[in-house]
Amino acid sequence: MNRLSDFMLPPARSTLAGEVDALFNFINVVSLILLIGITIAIIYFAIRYRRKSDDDTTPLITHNSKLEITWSVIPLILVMIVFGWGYSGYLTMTNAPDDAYEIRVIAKSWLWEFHYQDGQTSINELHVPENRPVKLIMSSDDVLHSFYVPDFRVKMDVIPNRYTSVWFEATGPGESVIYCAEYCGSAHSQMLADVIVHTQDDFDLWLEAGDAIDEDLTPVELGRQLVERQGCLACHSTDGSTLQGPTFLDIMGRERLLTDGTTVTIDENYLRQSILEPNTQVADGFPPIMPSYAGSLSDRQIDAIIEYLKTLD
Amino acid sequence: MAQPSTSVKKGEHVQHHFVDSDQQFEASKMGMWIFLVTEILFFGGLFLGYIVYRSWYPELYLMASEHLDVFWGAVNTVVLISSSLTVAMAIRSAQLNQQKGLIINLCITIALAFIFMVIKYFEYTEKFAVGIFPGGYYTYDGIAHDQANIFFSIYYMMTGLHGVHVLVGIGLMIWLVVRARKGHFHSEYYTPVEITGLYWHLVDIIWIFLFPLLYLID
Amino acid sequence: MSGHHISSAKFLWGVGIALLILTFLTVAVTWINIPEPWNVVVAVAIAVVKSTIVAAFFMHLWWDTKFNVLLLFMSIIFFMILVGLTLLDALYRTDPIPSF
Amino acid sequence: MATPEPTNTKKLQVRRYKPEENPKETYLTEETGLWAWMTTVDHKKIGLMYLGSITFFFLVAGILALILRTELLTPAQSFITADAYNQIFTLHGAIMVFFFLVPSVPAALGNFILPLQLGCKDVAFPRVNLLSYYIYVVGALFTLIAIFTGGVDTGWTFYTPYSATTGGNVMMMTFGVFILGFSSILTGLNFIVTIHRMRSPGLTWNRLSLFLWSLYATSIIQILATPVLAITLLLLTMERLLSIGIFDPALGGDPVLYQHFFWFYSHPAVYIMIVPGFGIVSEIISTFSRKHIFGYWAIALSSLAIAFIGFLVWGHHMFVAGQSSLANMVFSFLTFLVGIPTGIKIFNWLATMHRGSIDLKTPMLYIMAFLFLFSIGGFTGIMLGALSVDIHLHDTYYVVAHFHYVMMGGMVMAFLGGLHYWWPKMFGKMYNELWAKIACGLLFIGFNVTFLPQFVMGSLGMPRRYFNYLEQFQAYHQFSTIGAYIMGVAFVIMAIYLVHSLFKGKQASSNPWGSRALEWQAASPPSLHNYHHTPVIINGPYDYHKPMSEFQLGIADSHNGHDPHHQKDIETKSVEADK
Repeated sequence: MNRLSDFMLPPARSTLAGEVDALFNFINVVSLILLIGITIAIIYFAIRYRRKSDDDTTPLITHNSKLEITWSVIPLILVMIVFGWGYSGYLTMTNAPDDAYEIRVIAKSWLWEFHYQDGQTSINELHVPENRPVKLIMSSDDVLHSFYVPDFRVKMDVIPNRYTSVWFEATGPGESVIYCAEYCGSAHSQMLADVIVHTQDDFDLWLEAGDAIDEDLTPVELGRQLVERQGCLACHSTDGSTLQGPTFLDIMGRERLLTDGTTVTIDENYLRQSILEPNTQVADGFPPIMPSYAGSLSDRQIDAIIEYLKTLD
Repeated sequence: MAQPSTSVKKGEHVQHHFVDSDQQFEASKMGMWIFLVTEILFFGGLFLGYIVYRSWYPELYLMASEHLDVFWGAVNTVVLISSSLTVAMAIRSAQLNQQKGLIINLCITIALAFIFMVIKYFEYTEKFAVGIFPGGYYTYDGIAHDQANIFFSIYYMMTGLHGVHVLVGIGLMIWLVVRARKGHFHSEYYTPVEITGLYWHLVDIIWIFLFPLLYLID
Repeated sequence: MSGHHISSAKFLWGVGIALLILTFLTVAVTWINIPEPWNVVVAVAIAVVKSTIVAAFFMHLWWDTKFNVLLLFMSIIFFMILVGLTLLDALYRTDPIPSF
Repeated sequence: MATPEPTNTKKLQVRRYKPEENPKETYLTEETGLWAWMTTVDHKKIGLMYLGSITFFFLVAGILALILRTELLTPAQSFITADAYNQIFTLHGAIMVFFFLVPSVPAALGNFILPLQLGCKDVAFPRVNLLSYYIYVVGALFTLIAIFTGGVDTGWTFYTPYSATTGGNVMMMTFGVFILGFSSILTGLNFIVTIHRMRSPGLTWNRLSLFLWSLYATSIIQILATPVLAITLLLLTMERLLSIGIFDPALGGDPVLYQHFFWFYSHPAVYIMIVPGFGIVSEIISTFSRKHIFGYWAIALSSLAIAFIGFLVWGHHMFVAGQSSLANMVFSFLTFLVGIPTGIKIFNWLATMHRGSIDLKTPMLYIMAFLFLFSIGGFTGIMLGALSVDIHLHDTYYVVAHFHYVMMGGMVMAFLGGLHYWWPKMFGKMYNELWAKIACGLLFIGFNVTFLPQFVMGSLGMPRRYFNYLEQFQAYHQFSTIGAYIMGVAFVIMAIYLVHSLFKGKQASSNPWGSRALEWQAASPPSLHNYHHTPVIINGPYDYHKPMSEFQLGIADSHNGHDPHHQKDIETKSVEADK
């Protein structure tokens, strides 16, 4: 049973995983037994009752009520067990404990934004404490997304104009991947993020310091890290190839045709404007889909990104 | 059920794969009823939208329905019910071999259907004039509710789709009149009149529900 | 055959007039103020009566094969399934509200 | 149920008619020429035209699938862009579902076989039947136009608000599918009326073949569910055309409501696709076991039960979509109920094989593959119905594998079984048995190699509709791609031997499998009006304990448009037949 789990399921890293995995294994084992039975019956009948001659006669058996009731009732009992088990697990998954630590999640095409209670924010990196229930209150800025952490066995759609929630309690420090599981367009498969589980002390430390470690870095290095961490690379390449947005390669000083027909020369102001209000001056040939970073990047960080972009030529 | 009886009466209207006239008539009527089932569920989707949004925003429906004119809605109801009556009379005429009655009744029905559409036209233009358009194009600010555009989207979808059905009905009636003038219908064969009648009555029934649900919310 | 019932003109006129009276009634009940859920119930009830009359007499269901009646009921039942199960969601959503 | 007349028996003078062997005049030799085919109202020719069309779309969607699988060989981009990938999986899904699976058995095989099994000359409304084919063609044209004028990248589910805001030509596509719905409705309407009104004398409800029962159940779903799809797509079209906002949160609408609308059709549609497959399985198992079907009524009624319960479970596609917990519980509960009639069928089929005389011809091999693969599809369906597990598995490759096991492993296997079973009846030619078995075996292997790894991948957390993926999944994806190519090879082999059989195949006898079902009492291929006599039915289609002579009774009636003395009079007897 554990072998099957290890093979078919990702590591169990939340308190919810145990019950889900148990039911998963139960259904798998029962199904396997039944499937083997059916398969053996098919093969056995096909050999045992092979047609010997064209004049074979067969007995007239139209039905057998006892048999038919048996194979209706037994599966019924089995599926009712599965239903009850699944439902009780679901109840645990939907009712978050009252003392859960709350984090706001905003999904945008194609990145995840996390807001913490003391004003700290992070993009594409969810920091949570271990052994403490965490409740995410989620909403989307554009289309449907779905928050999915296989290691925690949680998933919930993220909907515009509405809040949905999900909760989990991580069982130990480490990193797990967050997927977007509801198809959301071109870079759907790039909409990945990490959930980083800290010990409570580390988590508090992170909350206070935030990206203070950035202070030590040169602007260019900081900019490079931000571009990677903030999800920019999902749409903007650094090697000249065209993704959903224009490439960053050799971007400074370039002449750019906009969708309104005007042309701009790309400078610091244009870049700054494009980060804070991306859809006011959109490059021709690209859809106006970039989410705004206003409020989630400090001035220092924006400057750092611009410094980094200057180095790409 | 097909029965190979020797007493098969073969009218020229009977298609070759049917055994007799009755089988053909019953089959056509059943076919039409099945089609009506699909129509009911087709409109059912819109009614679902109506019900869901009404359950979420009951106050919106109160406010918005005041902008629909009960008087003209009621007049249209009377018009449609009268047209249902004339269609039923038309079928009766066909059953009794009354060519003239059939044609006259069908023509009255067509006239009533036109009256219905004309009234609808004035209702629509009146709303367009103040900016009550569906959904995203909604510009009217006389209703203090965020979802007012949704109510009118539902209103336009329901009445619009119903209107399209009325237009189709008019087309079918004109076709019937043309065929009736050629003397195609008689007591042995009036299937097209019967099944068009069924269609028309359904259009009437849908309006019977639309009228109180959209206009009469007080 | 069952489908060839011929109604008398008098009968058809009677049905038509009954429908017009019910139309007047459904408008008239809005003049007296019936409290919130019941006004809808009354309006829909009158509409159901009216459409039943149309179906039974104008559409000849009264004299028609049972299967055609069954078809009509089937469409109504499945419409109710559509509405009923959707309302199980629409009426019982409890969305969380962020605390900050 | 249908006929109000009291059932009275009456004496009929019937004669035994052996079907004509190798007839000169068949429906294929009469009324030939392109124009005659295009304007034909003959159910057999319309069936073949459908067969041609769905084969074309299966080919197109299959090639798209191979492109997808090839791209997925590597975790990053290899030869198509993300946008192209998204369009291709959308088209693969939409074409397979709307243009292949839904019409495959009812419109193609059903159109051909249904009147033959009823003993009538045509469906009730032959012109409507032709109309439904052309509606299908028009719907297909709209879709093709959509593909070449911007394409569609919404996924076959067209979820709002993405479908309301994305670029491309979504409107044209949804309108095409909207039109297509009417084709499906008209086919269903035609079948119901035909089964009710056009049965041969003596063909009572308890002598209806199980294929007809399954088509009947399917038709009921078609007429009840498809209109809701039509209104859904109409609303979506209006959403793009007029921004009506009912489903668009930006305008105050609710995207989850769209999902209710959509799945109210699309879940029952799963049964539109699979239930006719059940009918084929019953026919083939009984014929090749040469044994009376076990539990006739259990199988017949379970089809109707599935059709009904299938309408109550759509919410299980929305467990994580943000619907209320109450709805989740109810839908999960109802979902499990649908498993019961499905299980009953499987056990009944096994019991039919028991003590039979089993002939492992190609159709039977397909059906055995069906039993195995469909069981896996069913069990994994139970897995996905369990609420807590579904939270983890929803929208992963596990779901992809599950519905491919049901649709491809179940439905397509049954369809291919049916195609091989009725091929001699349709064209009067036998295909090469050896190559057919090889293709069947390859298909079985290729299928499992493709989709078994996807179960593992999915439960490990690989989400579906991903253009790029994490490297840990690469091995599974590569397995999958290899399997897809094996299936491709199997289909190429199949195409070759089937086409070859048309020109060089052995002449088929009227009843090569020794079946008791009515369609095998017609010539192979049948004449333009199916039977030269009106068949009289006094036995069920699975009465293998009775001699063949009792199945060839009929009345030569002027009604058939043929000379009553056209056929040699073999035997006359008088039978009591229910009217």
